[in-house]
Amino acid sequence: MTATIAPTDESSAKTRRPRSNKFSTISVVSVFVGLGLWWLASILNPTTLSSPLDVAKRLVELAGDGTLFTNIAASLGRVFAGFAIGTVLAIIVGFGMGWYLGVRAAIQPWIQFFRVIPPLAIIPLAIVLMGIGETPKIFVITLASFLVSVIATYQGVISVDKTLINAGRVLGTNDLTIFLKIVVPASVPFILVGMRQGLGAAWATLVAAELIAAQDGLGHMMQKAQTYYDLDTIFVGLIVIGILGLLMDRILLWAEKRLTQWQERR
Amino acid sequence: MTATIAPTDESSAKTRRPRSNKFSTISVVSVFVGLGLWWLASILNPTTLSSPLDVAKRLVELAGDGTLFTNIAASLGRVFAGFAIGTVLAIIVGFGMGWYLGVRAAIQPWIQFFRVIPPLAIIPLAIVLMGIGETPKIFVITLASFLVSVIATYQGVISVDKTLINAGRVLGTNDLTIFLKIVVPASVPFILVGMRQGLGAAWATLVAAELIAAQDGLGHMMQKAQTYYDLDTIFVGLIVIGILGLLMDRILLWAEKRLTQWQERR
Amino acid sequence: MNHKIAFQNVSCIYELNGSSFTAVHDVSLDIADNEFITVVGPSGCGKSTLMNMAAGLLEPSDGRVAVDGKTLTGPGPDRGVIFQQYALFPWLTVRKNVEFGLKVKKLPKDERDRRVNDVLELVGLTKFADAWPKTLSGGMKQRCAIARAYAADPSVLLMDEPFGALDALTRVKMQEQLLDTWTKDKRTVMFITHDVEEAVYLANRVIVMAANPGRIQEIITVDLPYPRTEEIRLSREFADLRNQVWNAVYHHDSKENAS
Amino acid sequence: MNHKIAFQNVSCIYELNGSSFTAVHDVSLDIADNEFITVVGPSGCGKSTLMNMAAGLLEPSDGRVAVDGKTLTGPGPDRGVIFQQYALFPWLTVRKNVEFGLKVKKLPKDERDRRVNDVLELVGLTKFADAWPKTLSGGMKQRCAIARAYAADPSVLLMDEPFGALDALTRVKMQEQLLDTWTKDKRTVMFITHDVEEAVYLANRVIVMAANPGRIQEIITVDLPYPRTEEIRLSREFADLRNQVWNAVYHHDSKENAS
Amino acid sequence: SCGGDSSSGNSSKKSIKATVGYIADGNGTSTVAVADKLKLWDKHGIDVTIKEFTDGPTQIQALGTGDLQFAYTGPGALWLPMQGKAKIAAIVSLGEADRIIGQKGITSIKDLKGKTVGVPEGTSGDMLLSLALKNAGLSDDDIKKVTMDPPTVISAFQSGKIDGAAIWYPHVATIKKHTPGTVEIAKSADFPDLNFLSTYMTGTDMADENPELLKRFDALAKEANTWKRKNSDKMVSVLKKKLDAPETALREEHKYINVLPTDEIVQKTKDGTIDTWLKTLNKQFKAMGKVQDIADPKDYYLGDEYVKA
Ligand SMILES: Nc1ncnc2c1ncn2[C@@H]1O[C@H](COP(=O)(O)OP(=O)(O)OP(=O)(O)O)[C@@H](O)[C@H]1O
Ligand SMILES: Nc1ncnc2c1ncn2[C@@H]1O[C@H](COP(=O)(O)OP(=O)(O)OP(=O)(O)O)[C@@H](O)[C@H]1O
Ligand SMILES: [Mg+2]
Ligand SMILES: [Mg+2]
Repeated sequence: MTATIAPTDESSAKTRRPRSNKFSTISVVSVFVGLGLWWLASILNPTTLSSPLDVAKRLVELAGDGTLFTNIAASLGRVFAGFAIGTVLAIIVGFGMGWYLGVRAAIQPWIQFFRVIPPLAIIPLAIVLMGIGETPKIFVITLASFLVSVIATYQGVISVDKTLINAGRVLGTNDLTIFLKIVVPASVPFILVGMRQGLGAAWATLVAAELIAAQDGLGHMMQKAQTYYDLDTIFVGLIVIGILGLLMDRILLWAEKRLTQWQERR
Repeated sequence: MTATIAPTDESSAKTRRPRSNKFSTISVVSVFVGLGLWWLASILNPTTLSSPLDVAKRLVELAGDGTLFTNIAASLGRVFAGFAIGTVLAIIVGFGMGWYLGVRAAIQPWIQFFRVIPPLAIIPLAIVLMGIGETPKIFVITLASFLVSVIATYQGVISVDKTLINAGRVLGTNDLTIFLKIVVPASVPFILVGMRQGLGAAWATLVAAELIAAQDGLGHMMQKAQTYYDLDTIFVGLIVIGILGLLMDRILLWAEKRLTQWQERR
Repeated sequence: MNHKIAFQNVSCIYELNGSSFTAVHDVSLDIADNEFITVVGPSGCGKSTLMNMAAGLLEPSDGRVAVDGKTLTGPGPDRGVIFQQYALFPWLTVRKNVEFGLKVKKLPKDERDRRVNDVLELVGLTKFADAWPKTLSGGMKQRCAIARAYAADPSVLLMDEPFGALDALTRVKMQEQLLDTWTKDKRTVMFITHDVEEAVYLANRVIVMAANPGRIQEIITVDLPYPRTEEIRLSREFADLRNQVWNAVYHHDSKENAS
Repeated sequence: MNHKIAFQNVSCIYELNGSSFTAVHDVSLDIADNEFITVVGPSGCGKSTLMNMAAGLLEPSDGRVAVDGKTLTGPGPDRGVIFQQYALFPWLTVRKNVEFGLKVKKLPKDERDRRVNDVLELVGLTKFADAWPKTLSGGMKQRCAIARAYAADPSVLLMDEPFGALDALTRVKMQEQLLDTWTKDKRTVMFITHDVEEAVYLANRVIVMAANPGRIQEIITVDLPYPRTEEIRLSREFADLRNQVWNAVYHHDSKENAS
Repeated sequence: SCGGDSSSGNSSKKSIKATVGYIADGNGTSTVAVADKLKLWDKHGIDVTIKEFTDGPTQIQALGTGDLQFAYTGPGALWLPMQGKAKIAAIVSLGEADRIIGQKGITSIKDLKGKTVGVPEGTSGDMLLSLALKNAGLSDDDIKKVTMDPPTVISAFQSGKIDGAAIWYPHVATIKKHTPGTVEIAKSADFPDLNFLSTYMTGTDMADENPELLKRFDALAKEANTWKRKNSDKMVSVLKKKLDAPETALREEHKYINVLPTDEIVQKTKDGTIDTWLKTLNKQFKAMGKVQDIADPKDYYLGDEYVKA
């Protein structure tokens, strides 16, 4: 009946450095096992899977002539712009929905509706309204990350402990301040979930966004490679997107750790 | 300095029926305003937008000869299977990640990696591994909804109030029971956010999934219509998907209301 | 003497999944300006509910609550509230929690710092000014909540069992301090406690509530002079009043339980 | 008499963002089987921390805690805990909260029902058996938490200010009840309180703690017979012991504060 | 004559299981639609499962995994067999639907200089555009070429966001309907060298591993082709029944599909004409950067088997 004492957070009575080392070790091992499996699979399915080696070679090639970096820069710019706008909008709209019943009533059906619409279907409309420049591309990414994270934010807002809001209200706080100083920090855990998911959605939509008359970008690179069945380049694209997404996610995780150190958790 | 008394939940000291009526009214008005805008836009852009009337006509046609229902049934089956499997997996894996540091270390990099990979890019792999039957289609949908909701579940698990877990532990609860009886209910708000987003992702991935040699389904219907630029049918598809998504989301909302009535909220 | 807070035939009915529960029934009570009112009564008799209505956080199902003659429509910084459950902002340090109300009031930085340091000193949390609430012990959390309410310097203090989690010495210290500032600034105080001695020691009038439904059982005027001293606490009059309140709370209660 | 709980040179250091805080320093204490120990001390002196280590929820940074001679590795149902902050499961009704530990123990349904009804009766929550925690008043929540710990019928009870939010009458009732079952079943009880009178009234021994760093200041044996009656509470010996504890807690404290 | 030959030979044999893919447009569906209608599968001893796809590459993928035995693809995918990813089993038709169009006021390819032109990457339209530009003495760099998928081309053109487009019927008809004044400035027929072949492809080892199945399928393809050629007027209604697509669009598409007589295909295979066509396409693919080398059509066109079947 004796369980081990539960892992505790940084404020634990025991220091946790050793655990952190073990953590990284497991991650690294897991990544290598994954690479190994990929390599094995690529031997079994040479037509559909590039081998890690070929991909690495292609990566070096693409990096060597600079095209990779142009494409990364273009995509990063789009993802970042779309994600930033989408997140800010999601927080504002999510608050509005959580706070004002009228706003919730007016917006809810539309959000639920558009959330299930594939981004590809939005593209023709975006072109007509916004042309073939950067605007529609950023718009599609914005939309995707907005639609994902607005739900999380909204849920965060309605889950805020009522006594905390009351505590703010009795100190004379107006709605705006309650939002900024209580609802936002209290729903930070939810908002960060939303942001992390929104970021995923933003990257995943990138390829669709760059269907819109893009001349550069990782999605464009992959689409071009796809029509030429250039597996190596497709895999380079996937891996670069994956790694960039992972890095941005790490930044969010780090931000989360900083922003929620007040939280008591396991 | 006098603010209005905040809207409170069902346990409020005032009954809220009138508010609920107003809520529906606003929603309905909002939907009609949206339809009006669409109709206006369709007059301005006849090539890109079908008018609501044409779409309604086409809907009746497709419903009349039964094809619509066959397609709906096929798609619903796929979405439902993928969503169900994805959600169950997400809850299990999310728990594992939140609870066991080793699991978190091993899985985290992969989840972060795949979350940013567009579902379109997974399709070739799915075909190689699973052929062209129902399996790869359901797999792609499963993956999409899993990747979205696993993050939410994980966050829910690590956000569970430590004292509640302690309260369970001192009553002699083992890890499994703590998970089932404390962590799961306490993170229900998070899990439900995840499920709602996962559902969105499942529907949004449907079209991509039905790229894999589908003989039926709404995504298939839309793709076919696309080769003939049959806008009316595409819009019928979008609207049916939207409405089905909305309905399923309502069911989740209803479940949420039932499952979290213990929660104190505004 | 004009009425600072007036409850006029106030009822509060909680509606929950169809069934309803009368937490407070037809309460009328006038609290004079500068009056120190304590509220006692058995657990669940509606003390917190009554206070929440005075705070403007809960709308009466019937009747009205007026402050300075105006019907209440919501909370305001004129009425400081200490909640039964601390309600500290977990994402702010002790200092930031206390400073919160002052920032809302847009006080200048140095004025804020001065006041925060004063009240932290008062509640003995100076050393923990930069700690997160999660690192505080139960009593320290409560002291932090008290400091937050004091800092904003409201003209009405609504306190829900504020000294409940404090050890005896701190408690006495806080009582003295509260009476001290009250005699100086003459705020209006509504103070909920489950300690009959504390209720008598602090109050102009003790409101004794009864449960099922929550209502006022008796109002006992405490005709003892301020400042209240240890001497007064040990006096015959004090003992009599304490017994009177005790009987009002519990004699009635036991009668009811028996019936 | 064998030792039920043994603290051997136990220290607890909280590490937080680099800095560290010694909450409990080098505490050694043996609690005999069937002993009733109360712990008093100023707010923040490490009472809860000490209890959490006995519960197995916190690992000592140094030293060891043993129960029945075995070094503790985690919590178990043999030690029932009542937390300072209720810690009710908000998604379960009062009845389900109380039943929780019994379900864990896999007791049959009718046995569970019987026990739940008994303890709910005991704490006076029978009428609120099907209410959600959010609809309970502060005192009712605390009574629910007490009921939950009692229901599981543990051989050790670790209670952190369990009667803090109760009104006087309920409090006395709960004290009697606790002593009553303790004399019958002879559990081991470790009971934290900030009420010196309560500490003396209940205990075999009163552990007086001091702060900065948290440590045992003095152990005062209460040589009064059980059952403790109103008579004993009014006796000279009782008054003497109360003063002794009071001085141990606060005289030392004021000295330290002055230094 | 060949058809009768094989059918009488096969009907007594046990049928062979096969999965056949098609793309749900008029041209892509024609063979399976006719085979269904005439019950040719039974006749040629193929126990068939028909699978619908939306593009060629996915089918080629499925060929590679053995989930699919025969795959219909348009001309845009022909470079795949040239790279050894599949083999051509049968010729289906010659497409003549590709067009280069311009907004009102643009009259020739030269007018596109400096203008924005939308094109679905790697398609026959893309190939036509490169050729037309070269013919007019321009290069890809002289225009602003933006790649987009077909529905996007339509919206972009209609809303005036692009000045020209390389796209095909029936999309051209859609655009013309909504954007009066649209001009066709080049068409596939302008380049007789370039023959946009639609084909049935099969796995790289089909000829070695299951020659009997290949033979039966080729025979079926021949018979279906002959029927299509003979009953061109009935094709639209046959397709409409199978596809449930808008009739006008099918009719529009049908106008630009050239089904060669079976005999002519056999003849052109024997005399190497088709090999030449494929080589020309191969060169074009190389110019576009899709493939590195010129492959020998003998290595990927199973013409001999087709002739014999
Ligand atoms: N949100 C709610 N929904 C339904 N009933 C409620 C709610 N809040 C309180 N009640 C009920 O109203 C009654 C009065 O509650 P209140 O909190 O005012 O009691 P109290 O006098 O403050 O008790 P205590 O001294 O224990 O804090 C209680 O019986 C409680 O169960
Ligand atoms: N998680 C934590 N991180 C850092 N410091 C902590 C943490 N928990 C408690 N402390 C510190 O440890 C000391 C002892 O805390 P503890 O809760 O044991 O006090 P206590 O004696 O129970 O006080 P009270 O009577 O007010 O409940 C306090 O000074 C507190 O600030
Ligand atoms: Mg209360
Ligand atoms: Mg404590």
